[in-house]
Amino acid sequence: MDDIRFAERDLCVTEAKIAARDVQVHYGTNHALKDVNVDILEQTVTAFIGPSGCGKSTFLRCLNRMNDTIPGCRIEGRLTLDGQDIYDPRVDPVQLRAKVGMVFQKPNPFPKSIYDNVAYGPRIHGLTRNKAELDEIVEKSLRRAALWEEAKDRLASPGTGLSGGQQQRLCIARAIATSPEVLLMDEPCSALDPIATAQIEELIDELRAQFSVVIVTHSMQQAARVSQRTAFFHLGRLVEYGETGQIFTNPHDPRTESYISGRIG
Amino acid sequence: MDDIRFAERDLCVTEAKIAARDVQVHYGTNHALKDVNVDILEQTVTAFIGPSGCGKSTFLRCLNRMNDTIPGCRIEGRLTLDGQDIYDPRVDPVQLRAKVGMVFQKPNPFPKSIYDNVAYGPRIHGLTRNKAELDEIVEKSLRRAALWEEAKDRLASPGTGLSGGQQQRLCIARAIATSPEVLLMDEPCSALDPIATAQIEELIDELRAQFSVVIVTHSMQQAARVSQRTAFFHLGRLVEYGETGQIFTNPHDPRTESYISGRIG
Amino acid sequence: MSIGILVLAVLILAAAGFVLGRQRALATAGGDPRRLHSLPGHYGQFTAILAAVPALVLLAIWLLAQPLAIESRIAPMLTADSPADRSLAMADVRRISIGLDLLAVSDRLSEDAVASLSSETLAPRLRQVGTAVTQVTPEALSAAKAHRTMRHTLQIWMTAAVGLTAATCFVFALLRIRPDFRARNVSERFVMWLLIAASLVAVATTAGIVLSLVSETLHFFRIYPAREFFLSLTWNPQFRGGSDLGIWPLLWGTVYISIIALIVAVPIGLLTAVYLSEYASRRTRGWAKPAIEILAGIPTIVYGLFALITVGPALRDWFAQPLGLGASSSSVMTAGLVMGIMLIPFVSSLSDDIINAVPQSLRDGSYGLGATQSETVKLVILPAALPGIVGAVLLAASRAIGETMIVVLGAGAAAKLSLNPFEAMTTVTVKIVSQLTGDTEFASPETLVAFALGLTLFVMTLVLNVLALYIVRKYREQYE
Amino acid sequence: MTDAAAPASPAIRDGSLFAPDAHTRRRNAAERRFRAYGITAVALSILALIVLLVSVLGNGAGAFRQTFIQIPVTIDAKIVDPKGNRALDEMKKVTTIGYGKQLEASMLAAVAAAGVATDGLSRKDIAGLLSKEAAAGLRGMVLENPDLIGRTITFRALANGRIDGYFKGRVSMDSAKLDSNISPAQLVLAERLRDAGLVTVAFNPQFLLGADASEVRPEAAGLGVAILGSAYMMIIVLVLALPLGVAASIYLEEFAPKNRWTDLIEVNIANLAAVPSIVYGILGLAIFINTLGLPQSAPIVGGLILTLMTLPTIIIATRVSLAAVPPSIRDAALGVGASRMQAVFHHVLPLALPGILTGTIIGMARALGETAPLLLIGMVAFVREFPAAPPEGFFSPASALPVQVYNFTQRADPAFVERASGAIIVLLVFLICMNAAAIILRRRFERRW
Amino acid sequence: RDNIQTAGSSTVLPYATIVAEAFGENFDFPTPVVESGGSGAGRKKLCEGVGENTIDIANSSSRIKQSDIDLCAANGVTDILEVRIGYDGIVFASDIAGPDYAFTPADWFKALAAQVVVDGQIVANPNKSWAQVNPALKDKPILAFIPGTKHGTREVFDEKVILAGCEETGAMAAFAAANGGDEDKAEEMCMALRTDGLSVDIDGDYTETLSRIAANGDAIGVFGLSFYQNNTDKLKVATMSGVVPSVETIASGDYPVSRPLYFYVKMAHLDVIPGLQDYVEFFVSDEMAGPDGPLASYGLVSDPELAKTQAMVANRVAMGPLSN
Ligand SMILES: Nc1ncnc2c1ncn2[C@@H]1O[C@H](COP(=O)(O)OP(=O)(O)OP(=O)(O)O)[C@@H](O)[C@H]1O
Ligand SMILES: Nc1ncnc2c1ncn2[C@@H]1O[C@H](COP(=O)(O)OP(=O)(O)OP(=O)(O)O)[C@@H](O)[C@H]1O
Ligand SMILES: [Mg+2]
Ligand SMILES: [Mg+2]
Ligand SMILES: O=P([O-])([O-])[O-]
Repeated sequence: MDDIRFAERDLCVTEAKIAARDVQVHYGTNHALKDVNVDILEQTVTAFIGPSGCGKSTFLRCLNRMNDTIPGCRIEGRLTLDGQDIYDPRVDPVQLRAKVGMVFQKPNPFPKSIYDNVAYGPRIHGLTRNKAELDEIVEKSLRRAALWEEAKDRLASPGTGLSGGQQQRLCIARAIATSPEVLLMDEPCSALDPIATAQIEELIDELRAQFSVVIVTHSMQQAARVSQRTAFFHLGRLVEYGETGQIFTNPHDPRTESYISGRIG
Repeated sequence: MDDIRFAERDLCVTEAKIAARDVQVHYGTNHALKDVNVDILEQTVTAFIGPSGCGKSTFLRCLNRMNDTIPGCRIEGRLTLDGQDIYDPRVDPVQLRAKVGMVFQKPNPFPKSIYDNVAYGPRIHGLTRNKAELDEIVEKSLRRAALWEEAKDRLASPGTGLSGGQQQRLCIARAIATSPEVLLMDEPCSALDPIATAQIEELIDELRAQFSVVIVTHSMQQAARVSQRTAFFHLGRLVEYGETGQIFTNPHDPRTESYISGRIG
Repeated sequence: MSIGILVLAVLILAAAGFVLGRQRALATAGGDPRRLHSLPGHYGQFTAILAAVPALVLLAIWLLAQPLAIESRIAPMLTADSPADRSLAMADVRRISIGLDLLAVSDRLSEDAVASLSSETLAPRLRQVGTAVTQVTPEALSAAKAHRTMRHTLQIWMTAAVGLTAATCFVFALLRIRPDFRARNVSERFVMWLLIAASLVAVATTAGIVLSLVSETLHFFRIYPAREFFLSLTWNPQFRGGSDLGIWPLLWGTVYISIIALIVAVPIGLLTAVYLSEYASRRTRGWAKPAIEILAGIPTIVYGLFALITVGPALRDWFAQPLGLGASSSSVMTAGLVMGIMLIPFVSSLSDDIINAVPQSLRDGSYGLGATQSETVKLVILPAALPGIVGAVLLAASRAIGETMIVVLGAGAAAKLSLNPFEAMTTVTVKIVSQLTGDTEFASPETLVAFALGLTLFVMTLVLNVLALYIVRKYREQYE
Repeated sequence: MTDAAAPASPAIRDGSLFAPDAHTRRRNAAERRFRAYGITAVALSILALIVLLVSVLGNGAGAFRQTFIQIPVTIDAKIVDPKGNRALDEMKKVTTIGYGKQLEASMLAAVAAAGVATDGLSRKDIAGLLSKEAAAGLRGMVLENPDLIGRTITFRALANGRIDGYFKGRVSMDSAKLDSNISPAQLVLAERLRDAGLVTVAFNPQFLLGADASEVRPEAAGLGVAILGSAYMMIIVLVLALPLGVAASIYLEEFAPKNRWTDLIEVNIANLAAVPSIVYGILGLAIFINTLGLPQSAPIVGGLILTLMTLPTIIIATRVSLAAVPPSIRDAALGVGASRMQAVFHHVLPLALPGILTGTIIGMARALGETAPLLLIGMVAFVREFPAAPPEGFFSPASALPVQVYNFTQRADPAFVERASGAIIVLLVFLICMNAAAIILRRRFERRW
Repeated sequence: RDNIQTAGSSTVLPYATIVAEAFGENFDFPTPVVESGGSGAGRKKLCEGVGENTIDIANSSSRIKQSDIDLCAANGVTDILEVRIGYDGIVFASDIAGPDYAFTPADWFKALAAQVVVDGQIVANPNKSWAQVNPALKDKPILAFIPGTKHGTREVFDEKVILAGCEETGAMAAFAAANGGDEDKAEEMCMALRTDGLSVDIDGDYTETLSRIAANGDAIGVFGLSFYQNNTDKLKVATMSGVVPSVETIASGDYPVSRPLYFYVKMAHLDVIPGLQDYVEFFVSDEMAGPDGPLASYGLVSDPELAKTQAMVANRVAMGPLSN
């Protein structure tokens, strides 16, 4: 882990954007998340790290209630966005998801054109007044997701005909096109080459100026590069959560230390 | 690229397992692969690297004729396995694929139990005589794919209910269960944490003793760690192909150099 | 027609509401749709819904309630001994009242003239304007006049009430529109209610079927012992009573014929679906699938005649007689075979769609392991498509149970309990039709048994469907 | 993990790509067999279709052509207007029997003028070559245009069904000998008249446009009323069943909580598909006619019943296709902040469309060909009056194509067999036209992902 | 509603359509709608009530039953006009290529009954060929297509052929004796037909019987006279008790198997539905239902008492309570 490079810290944020208290998630009889307590801060990039299957995606999906759609999935505990309970029956999950965007672990473009994939969000949220504005948003999102050069000549061809990495970037472009307040990204760079990865990391850094970003990653280097805060999950528990620098250089929990140094997985 | 660690070379192999000559691939009007010439050696790990969308997966899918299933995909040129033309009309793609196994970029477990996912290959190829043997193969494959510990208690639950990384490992286990002669792995570690990645890399190294392995990866480090040969693709062309050490330390082509040093993508 | 005009007016108001709601939403947001909670169109929908729905609901309730209200007021004016008499008399009053309307129009009578009409000469005049009355008693006439006045007053009230409701709601909706108003949620909730209402149609249909069968069934069991019906093994209706009406021979025939039909249709249909979706070229599929669907549209009488004239004698001459299984040209086998052909598209077309919907990545996964296409189909695709396929098979089975013409012509009309597939038998459905359309008097067990048969069949298929649901739940594989 | 790779199966390891090993050969044989089964299945289905179509076409093609007899008729005022004052009311008192006499005279004159020997046939026998419908046709013409009286017009009448059958091969000299309705001498006369140019076989638009005719005039029977009736009913079915069915499916599959109640509804819908169609007739009679007071024999009632009958088919098809759409598509839509309603209507529904359309095609095919429920609501009937244009037409009596087929097959005169097959051809053409849009649309929306 | 609606018997249907068609052509009223669907169903519909959405006339191939009248009364249909239009002959016919048959009711009873009397013993019917039944008949296997129990024709067949044959052969007496003199039981035994496939019930119509005879050359079917008259080139008719069935022999009463056909008019509709009275009068006019009318030439056996019916219709005499 020689080349871990720490992002500059500016954790001058006052309060939590999202707060999780004692969150428990069950899939049927499988207790996937246990007692998770975490504060996601505003204008911060938070990295979730942890071995495969430890519950990172599960927790991410709790944050915008995407777990609602999984039959047999039960969530307990309290999750708040700007102090409002996310699971309050009065909350409109649609509005929640408009605020809390998501990039899924497996790229899932719509079987529509590349353009329509990106334009979908702005369309349903009424973000544009005319076609020109929409074109602009689409282009900007694709540019920011580093896909514009490859996609600009084939905007009308189906998004499902893209390569794995291209699909992943398309999904990122789709998610940022609606400018959510919080962006949840589940391994957004897993299928990307280093340069594309760097571009996405740049995007994340840029987004942080206004929003908070939560990113799941398996790359310790990436977590160190882009995040200000890091949460380490292990076997369904949040083992440690803190400033990225501290987690990587001076973890409190021995399990964090073992994971970072490559001993447990 | 400070920490690139080179695997020991033992390229004492005499002849090409798979040879590609002037391979062209078109998707409709999109010329996705141009003039690819490459020899995949026996008992060797070959890494394909290159920016997203450059045609790595496409080429991989040519090697076991998975492109046959894509409508509009046209392949020209000559591809041989052990000197036999893969695209010869007399070739039975089924047998070819039994020899040339594949792990796909997007994990695609069957909607069956974990056990049935792994047992699928051995069953159709008739590799076992009884249930005990099958159990053994399943366990061994899952162990080698580093999934046994997580999966052993839920062998009967559906493979689709696994986490992203678990699904990826399940697909690896499924592919090695039939002991193919050549194993094509499209970004097999993209969703894996470092420890799981290390285990898979170990597996790859182990497989090399008998088989050839082709692996697509975006991690230069990984390519350097596990492969003996590396091919660099760029915009549908095979730019450079050679010993991994040479490619990473002394690339002939300026594009390779730029890519490795993180300048083009 | 005035009701039609009223409805039309409300709908026009709703259309205007759509436009205005949209405009107003944009106006409140200063022309910037981004400041709105929902899309401008949602505000339009909201206004339109509010303008139309309450008014139309009110109209519907009014139209249902008005006759009840009027008749409860009229009822005391009539002297009737029994409720049945009263309802007959009321029907008379209703007819006369409508007839008076017609008369007023055709003879251009003033209201006073109508009020002063006397009962003596009225009947022929009413008949002239097309009202079915034999005679008009003074009592009925005065009741009818009261009926008519009340109708007219209430009609005016109704128009006013509906119009007022529409207008009020319309204005209310427009006033509600503010940038942060959740118009999408409201209009989606409305759509949701529509969806729920649509699914309740199915429930209502069931209720309707059960209700329309139940009272006659009870009537049947009052004049024919239920024990005989459910336990007797003979079906032998007679004209002069003393019939044996045991359901078993019919049930057995139904089951036997349906099973043979499914044995023909399911393998052929499934294999066809698999072939068309997995093997055939797009072009072949393009014409073969619609062509096979024509089989579902050929009138069953054609199949019936095919069974009667071609298949039946062929089966008899080539199988039944050489095998010593009888000399009947109509047989369970004949009907089953021919019905099976008809059912092929039920299985094939729907299965084909479902198989087609299985993601390509699953096929890739299987091929990548060296599976042949048929292994992929059998081990991966069909299990993943199972719920849909079961649905298709159930649909085919349902059709088999409900078929009449093929059975009548192919299997005959004899109710028999036999294992020999070359013997003539018949099904429950055939007997429902023939008993209902027969020459027997309606209130006899021979006719009423049709209702009992229908209800029994209904219950039995219900049980079968519960079973099917359970099986699907158990074996379904959810991809992704 | 030090042990070598799993025992490499000889089955896979050895052998060239061109020479499959025994196990693979077996599997390939199984593959070929499976494929052969598939082809056989398709071939069987197509074969069955061809056999049925050929028999229908073979029997029914003749119904579109008909034998006509063309004779000059001098309309005799003494017969058609005995009072001679051209008052329509008076003229109407002359019935078709009177016009029959007129035609008889004209026929005899025409035969004589053509110089054809009659072999001692009686007047009645000679006039019997004409359809019984001819008199009505002539009467209609005269009443419509009284100026014709006294003039000589060329009147083109249908020939009697047996004569028509003779020219189409249905009736032979041998069968005529046994036939109480025709004699060989009449056939000979007809042949001579054909040679003289008075008798022709030509396309008969009346079969498609005309109304049904009674048992004694098979040659005049047409399908116009039935085609209209079927069209009206299908409009009703399509307009009601498709939206209702899709809406119900969407609710049940996408929104309804998965609990006992929705299970009950699900089972219940599957069960409704199994309810014999005659029971829908019972329901329709009880609810639509007896309770709601809708008229007898009207397409509206038929349409409503067929709607209820088609609904389960569409719902089942739609539900299974909705369920077959991968959940990741829904996730993707929800993830960008679409509501569930939007996710369904924008993404899931278009992907489920092929299945929905299949359900519609099959459901409509069934609805179009159904007779049993119509039996109880008065649509299995002899209707000669054309219904008005919709919406009033929905409430006036009409027949339907399958009913017409059913009626034709029940009639004693063998000439109706041909007409039944002709009606079936029309019905199939109707079906194909009706489904063409759905089939094209379905092809457009079929995709794999 | 401006058209007449009738429903009911499929036997009466052809006659009704002929009349309806002629009525539509010669009167200014629209052609009446004639539904088929069975006599029972037609009477049920007639009795559903008075009003626009109920039918005006029920055609029936058998006389109305008391239960139907009760049902009518309960629904307010009190005055019903009963019109007998003529008689329908029932004939026995085989394929044109087959032999000639001359039957008696006794032959049919012995051929089709479930149990017959052989040497004084009641045994299950052992006869397999017509020659076994009556040596005078051809040695052809017995295969009879008879109307199913839904058809009114079956009642006539049961009574006038089977029951008559039962009495003729003396089986009736034997059955009665076996049942301790219980006549009803004996009649029931007489009319129980064999179920071994030699007697086949046809629930469909005569065209189905005809098709079945075409498919089984040796079979004998039961038809209506008019149906036979339209298919004399395919069917060969058998004599019954030596009489050839024809309009004349039936009218004269020589041919034993026939039945009256009726229709029933809802009198409350008579002046309401335009043309109803004219239609009813037209139906029973000599022009239509007379011995030279189109109905007779189609196969209806004209009613000798037609004039009485015409008078009844003209005077609108409602039917009284059922006499028998
Ligand atoms: N099914 C398809 N239809 C059309 N074009 C395709 C299809 N699959 C891939 N392509 C195009 O072919 C090119 C090569 O794709 P390929 O999947 O081989 O890229 P890759 O090197 O694997 O990229 P990645 O690292 O992102 O997976 C890309 O431009 C891609 O958009
Ligand atoms: N739909 C599901 N049904 C049942 N179990 C599930 C489901 N999804 C996830 N799990 C289980 O829950 C646990 C946590 O899964 P999760 O997807 O959150 O892991 P993860 O941290 O995202 O792992 P990865 O890095 O591999 O994606 C795993 O054990 C997984 O098998
Ligand atoms: Mg995950
Ligand atoms: Mg790829
Ligand atoms: O239809 P029928 O009542 O005359 O048999």
